[in-house]
Amino acid sequence: MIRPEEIKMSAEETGKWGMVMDQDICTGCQACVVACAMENNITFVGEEDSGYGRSMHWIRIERFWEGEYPEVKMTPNQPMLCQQCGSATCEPVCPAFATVHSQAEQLNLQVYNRCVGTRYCANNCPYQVRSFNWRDYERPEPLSNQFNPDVTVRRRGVMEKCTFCIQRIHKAQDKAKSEGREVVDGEFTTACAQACPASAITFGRVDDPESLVSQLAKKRGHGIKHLEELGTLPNVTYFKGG
Amino acid sequence: MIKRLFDWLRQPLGLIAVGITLLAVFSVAAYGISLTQQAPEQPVQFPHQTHVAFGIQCLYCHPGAAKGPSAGIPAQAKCWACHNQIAKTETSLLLAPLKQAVISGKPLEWVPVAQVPDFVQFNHRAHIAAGQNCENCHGDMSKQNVAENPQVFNMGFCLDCHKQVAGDDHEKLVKLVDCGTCHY
Amino acid sequence: MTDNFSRRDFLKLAGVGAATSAILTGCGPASRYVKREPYMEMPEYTYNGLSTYYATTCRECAAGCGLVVRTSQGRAIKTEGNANHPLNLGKTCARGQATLHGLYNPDRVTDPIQRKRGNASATAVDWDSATQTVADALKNNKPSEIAFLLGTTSDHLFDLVADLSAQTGINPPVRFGALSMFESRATLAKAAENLFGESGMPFFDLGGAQAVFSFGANFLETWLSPVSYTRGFAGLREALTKKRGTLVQFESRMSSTAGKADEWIPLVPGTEALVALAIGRLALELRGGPLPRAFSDIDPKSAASKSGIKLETLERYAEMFANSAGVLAIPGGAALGQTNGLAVAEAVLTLNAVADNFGKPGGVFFSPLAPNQAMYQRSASVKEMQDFTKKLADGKIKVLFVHGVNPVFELPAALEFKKALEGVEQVISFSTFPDETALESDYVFPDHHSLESWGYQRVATGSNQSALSGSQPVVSPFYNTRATADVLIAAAQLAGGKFAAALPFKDEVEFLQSKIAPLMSQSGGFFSAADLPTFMAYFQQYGGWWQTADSRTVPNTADIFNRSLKAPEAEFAGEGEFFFMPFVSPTLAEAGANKPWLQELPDPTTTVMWNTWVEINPETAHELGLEDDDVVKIISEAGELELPVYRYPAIRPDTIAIPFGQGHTAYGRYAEGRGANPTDLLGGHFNEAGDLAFAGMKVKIEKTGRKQPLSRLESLMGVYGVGLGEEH
Amino acid sequence: MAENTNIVHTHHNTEAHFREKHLMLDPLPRGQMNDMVMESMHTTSWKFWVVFAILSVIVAYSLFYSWGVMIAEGLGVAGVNRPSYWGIFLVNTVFWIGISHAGTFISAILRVFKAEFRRPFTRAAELMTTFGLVQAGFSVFMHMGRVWLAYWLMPYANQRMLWPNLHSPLTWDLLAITTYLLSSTMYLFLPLIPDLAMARDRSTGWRKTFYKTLALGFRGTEGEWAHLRNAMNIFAFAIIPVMFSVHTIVSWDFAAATRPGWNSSIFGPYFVIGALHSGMGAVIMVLAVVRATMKNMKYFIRPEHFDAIGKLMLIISMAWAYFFFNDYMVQWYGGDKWTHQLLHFHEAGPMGWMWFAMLFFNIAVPWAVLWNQKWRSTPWIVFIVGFFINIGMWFERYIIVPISLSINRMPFTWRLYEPGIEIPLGIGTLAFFILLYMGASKLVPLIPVWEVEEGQMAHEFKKFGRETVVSVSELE
Repeated sequence: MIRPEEIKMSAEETGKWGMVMDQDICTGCQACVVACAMENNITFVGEEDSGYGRSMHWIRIERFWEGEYPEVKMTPNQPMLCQQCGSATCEPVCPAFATVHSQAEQLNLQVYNRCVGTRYCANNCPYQVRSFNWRDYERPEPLSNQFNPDVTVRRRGVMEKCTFCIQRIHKAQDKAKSEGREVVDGEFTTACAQACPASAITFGRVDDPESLVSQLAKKRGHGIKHLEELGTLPNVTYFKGG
Repeated sequence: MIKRLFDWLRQPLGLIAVGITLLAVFSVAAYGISLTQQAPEQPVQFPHQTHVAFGIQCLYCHPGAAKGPSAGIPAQAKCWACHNQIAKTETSLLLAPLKQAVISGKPLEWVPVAQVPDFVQFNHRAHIAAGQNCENCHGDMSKQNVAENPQVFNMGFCLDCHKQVAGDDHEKLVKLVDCGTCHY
Repeated sequence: MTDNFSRRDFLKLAGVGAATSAILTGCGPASRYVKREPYMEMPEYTYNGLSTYYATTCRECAAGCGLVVRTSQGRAIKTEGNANHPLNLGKTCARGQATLHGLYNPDRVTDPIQRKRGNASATAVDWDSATQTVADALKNNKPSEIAFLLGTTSDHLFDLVADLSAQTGINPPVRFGALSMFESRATLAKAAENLFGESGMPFFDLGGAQAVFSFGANFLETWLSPVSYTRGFAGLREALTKKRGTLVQFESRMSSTAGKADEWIPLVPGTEALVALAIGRLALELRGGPLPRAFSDIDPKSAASKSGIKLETLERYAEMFANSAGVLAIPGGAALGQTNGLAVAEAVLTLNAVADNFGKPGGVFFSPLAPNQAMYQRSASVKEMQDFTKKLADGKIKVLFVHGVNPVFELPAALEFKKALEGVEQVISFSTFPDETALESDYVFPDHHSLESWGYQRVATGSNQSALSGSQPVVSPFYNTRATADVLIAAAQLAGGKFAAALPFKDEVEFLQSKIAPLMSQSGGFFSAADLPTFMAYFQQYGGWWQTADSRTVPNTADIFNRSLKAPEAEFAGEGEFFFMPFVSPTLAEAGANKPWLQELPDPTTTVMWNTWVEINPETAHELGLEDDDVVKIISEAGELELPVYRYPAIRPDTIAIPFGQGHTAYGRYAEGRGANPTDLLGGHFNEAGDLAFAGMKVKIEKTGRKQPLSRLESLMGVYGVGLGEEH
Repeated sequence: MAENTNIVHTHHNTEAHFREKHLMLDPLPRGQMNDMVMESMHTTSWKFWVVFAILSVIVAYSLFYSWGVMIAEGLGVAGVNRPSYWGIFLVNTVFWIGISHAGTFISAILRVFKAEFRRPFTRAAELMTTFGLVQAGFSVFMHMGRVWLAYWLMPYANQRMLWPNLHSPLTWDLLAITTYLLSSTMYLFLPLIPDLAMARDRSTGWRKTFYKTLALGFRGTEGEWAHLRNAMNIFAFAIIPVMFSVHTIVSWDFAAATRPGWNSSIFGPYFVIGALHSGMGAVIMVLAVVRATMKNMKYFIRPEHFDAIGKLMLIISMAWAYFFFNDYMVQWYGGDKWTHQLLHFHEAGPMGWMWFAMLFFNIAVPWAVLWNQKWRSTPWIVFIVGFFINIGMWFERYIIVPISLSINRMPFTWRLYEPGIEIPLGIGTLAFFILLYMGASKLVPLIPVWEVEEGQMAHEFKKFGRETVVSVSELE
């Protein structure tokens, strides 16, 4: 009989990069969503497609309703993005190894150029955070001048998702290496965390007990990891607060 | 009528004619496709050889290689700094486009030689810092006139070297063959 | 100094390279046709492939947040918050992030143009003749016949025009912005003046508070300075260092702010003053002692019944005011945008006196004035705009210059601004974008986009520190545009005489320096320098100048309890059974609709994208036989609109709400012909402070029988259970 | 030669009556039978060409042009979205693989069990397998976002250290379907050889060349027959596990995913039986059409065959109902809240009608009709039943794929699926299937004449006193 702790131990990942979401202070202002789109060259899809579940947001803010008027309440805003699972369900199902686990960074990679577009990963993602390039969405000149040269521009038929701003991770590591030091906690952060006016998103090393994410997680007590019961070992912790 | 045509085509001469026609169509198509794959000509037949022979270091003109992802093409001002002191600049046919560009203030349009696809995030700095020399990838410029790639920069080329460099160091190998190291 | 700028020539190059080929080919193989243009002269701090960062100021609203823009090879790639900036501390809102979609918008005005008013096609003119046109307009008209209508951003341009007007006698510049209309800034300022004897922008210290009672102030979305108030809200909730603070929101429709509140009180519109006074009286009664004059007239019981709030609830709140520290009451937004708005503002501000929080952590302050500001200035109230519009209509103005504002779109339909323009001989717009007002102008002399511009913005509120936020170009102008300040300076020189004397500058940068130079002698600054070039360099590098010390002031509340406070009934204009509640779309606001990524942003409360909707309580919708996406006609006394229904669970059954932000008839491909503009329903009714009673209307609803599906991010099935079938 | 003797009680049946009823007891001279088959191949009415032309246009537009549009524009022209990332493409893939199952089932299983009624229609069924798989291939390739890179799913040597992911059910699927396509094509071809040789000997012109090439020089010597029998036996036995595995693996595409409603251990057999259900329905439809439209076919395909297949269909329908109930029961009883939500959505959601229609078509219709021998022997009735079953089974796949995908563990993303270009594309595959079949009916003998002849040789009447009995000889 294997006990759950053992499963966790035997799963190869303890996580490296992680995020803490403070739902109590998330105001749902959508700054993270645009910041992410601008940083990662995410395309907009227009009214019809966005209303048909084809919007490409890598991060979305979920809110539900509780109760009936006048006792109605908005549930705490829940920013939902790729949870960078330690044992991701998207990874094994890709026939082309286009979504693979990065051994070096402990992230779920999406290798755009290897993707053939079977969309199995998206079906199998319990968080439904993958977006597919349904078309070559037009970004007329000169809008394309804004593209971030560090991030590949995707075309039709390719799956994409939140990368935890891996380009920023690489850049910070490269910089640190060129200066002969380690990356310092807080030296860089993801686009969403950087923009968040309420500082509801914190990003950092979860394997470093001294980092801000680890400290926050410790201080706030038990956070929720969504759908943890599936054994996905997500690396994003949510605090409902209140 | 058509039957006669078919009959004619069936005889050896006809078969040869058909063959030649097919070959011609195929060649034209192949040539057309190959045209799309050919790089345009460089605006200046830049002699790397000569510059290297003068003892100019690669990093003098391409300093970005040591600092960041892109090695860069030197600004025209950099070319001109030396060339306006060289008498030959006035007369050389080869250098006319440079002179023209400097006078008109229009940049020369160089054609990139060493290219990786845009889904590859390549960083020169890391490679130079790891002790790689320019010629390991770009070939010996002291023997080249107009730069040409000594090899195709495909994933096999990258990986071969990465694996070799990593050797038995598992941690290094993990980093160097990780998809996310180059593709994001 | 503009020479200086062109000498940087960081933009001479087309930053082609791998990035552009990435754009062209996407994930496909790299094209073999890529060409690379080198810099003519490499700026010394630039390396290919490495980014350069420039500090500047966001102009998407008037708050004045500091930005740091990442540029790569002459292209602006990403806006980030300026971490040093005292207002936003490195953070940005969605609109600030999307400012690049304005810069690289495919529908900018690319050249100075001349057009027949209302005609989309136009002929390009060159800048020399454009400058001549402006010079002629200045020279050939009487000063009293020249007017400037400016927006709420670009304080330096306002200063320039104000100087020009002061010295030449042309009409003082009028400033307006739809946001300030929906914020009811004039009312807030007037109330402060009435109560404290001093005009100014109150500062509400959310972060230090333990309990916040907000009467209509939607400070998490658009009110005054959303980024800094969001930070304040996070401080209120910060449970690590102190007890988690509570937020109570009084408003008829649940905004994002109300959604985050612990208690949302959908009170009867117009009864905010009653409620505030009732809470105050109950609190004072709990404390004992004599009842001051301000609270002597109010009857809590009748206030409770009129507002539809239980008396026990009011008593509970009163207890918080009476017994705990750090209780804060904020008036704002729709609560003030009613005929009794001034009374509401005064009542709520006075409630803070009950909590005795003035000048204390979690209390009310006056926002510090910006370093180069002598007194508090506010933009025009709609009443003042009505007077201005009347002047235009009566032909008293021969030349109208418009910059930074889009009055045809933003002003209430009842003011008939577009019609008033017919009374003006010459309308010259400096708009960067082909907006509705530019369409109704004779000339459009496009200004640079804010990221291509010099300037400064005074931080009006939201920061403890007195701050002047600086702008500098982060990229060279993409099109044949010219800074309006430069155009005016050049035109003034051409016009000669007093005009030339009023603006004796070489260019915009010299003017800026003249305005910034006095700061060098001020102490307590974030940096100082002995000479102007060094000071300017720092100013550009850090994105402005601010004092390090807390320079908020404490309002004089000596007399506050001795005023007689009334709570007049709010009047509602028009016939109809529904209160009308227009609110500003937090993602689009007045000028965001042309940015495609803002269009694609789900509205924080409804998750609707790319469109306008009307929010109706599901019960009401059921009674009216309305479903989601049914198009209804909303009829007010001033006009009518057709909109699809959004059954919004958190709105009073007798209220409907429409977001402001869409409904453009011009303004580029992403904005044009999309949604509807609620200002088309707004009449011309004002409160005592001259602010528009935008929430003081009643409207009718008619079915049209048509359907128009709204694009929502949320799932109707998953969130509302629509179409999931009967429950087990 | 061992002898099986079946005693048939002949109260009022005469020998003539037997002959009329049973093909095996109604032998014709070999030459005549061969000629009849050749004639059925050669006799082509103008109606055939009209239908052929219409179908060709449909295929050209609906399949190839539409697909071209989709490749150029992206999958946005289809109805797939978040969360229904898979749509009718996968429905059609499973459907066509299902159709292809009956061919093998009828041919191989009945051959192994020596069921005599199989003889005239094994070929017709096997052709369905191959052509059905072709459509399945089309459907699955259409589904891919970047179909021009489909070869990446094949293991081939490269210097990038990259192989297909053997952990992915899609890779298993690809391998299984490829294996099945190859083996079923071989299994179609082997029994075809003697008939091709027969056709070769009776043809002229290009047809002669065609058959000559394909017949591989078969002359009918004792040795050739022995080898052929051996090969056919091996294939008949080997292809049965392949067939079962293929649809089981197809089911794993769903069952191996961590989705409510999909993650079910009974999906393997449930899919296999579902495949047989629709496949049998398709076989009976094809037989009814072939019998009605092609010359001389009323001799070869008789009500007894519809009767026999009808019985099989009834049994399979019952088996399907059993598996359906089993799957439903376990999920309903033991499932989590998401599974419950999904099951509820199946029945009461906006597409609930489809769920009930599926049960009606798959269970109620066959059970109500096929118990009656007279009805199940009537070609047009069983044609309709087969048609209904195919609709029902298509619905079943539609419920499993896009409808089940609408519900997941993130209610914020639930959304319905509305097909777009999938509809013309789906019609295109259907038209292409029919087109291929029509083409084949003119090129290869639809009736395996040698098998019929072999069967007829084995059957004979015997008299036990006044009783007429039929005896069947064991041929091998």
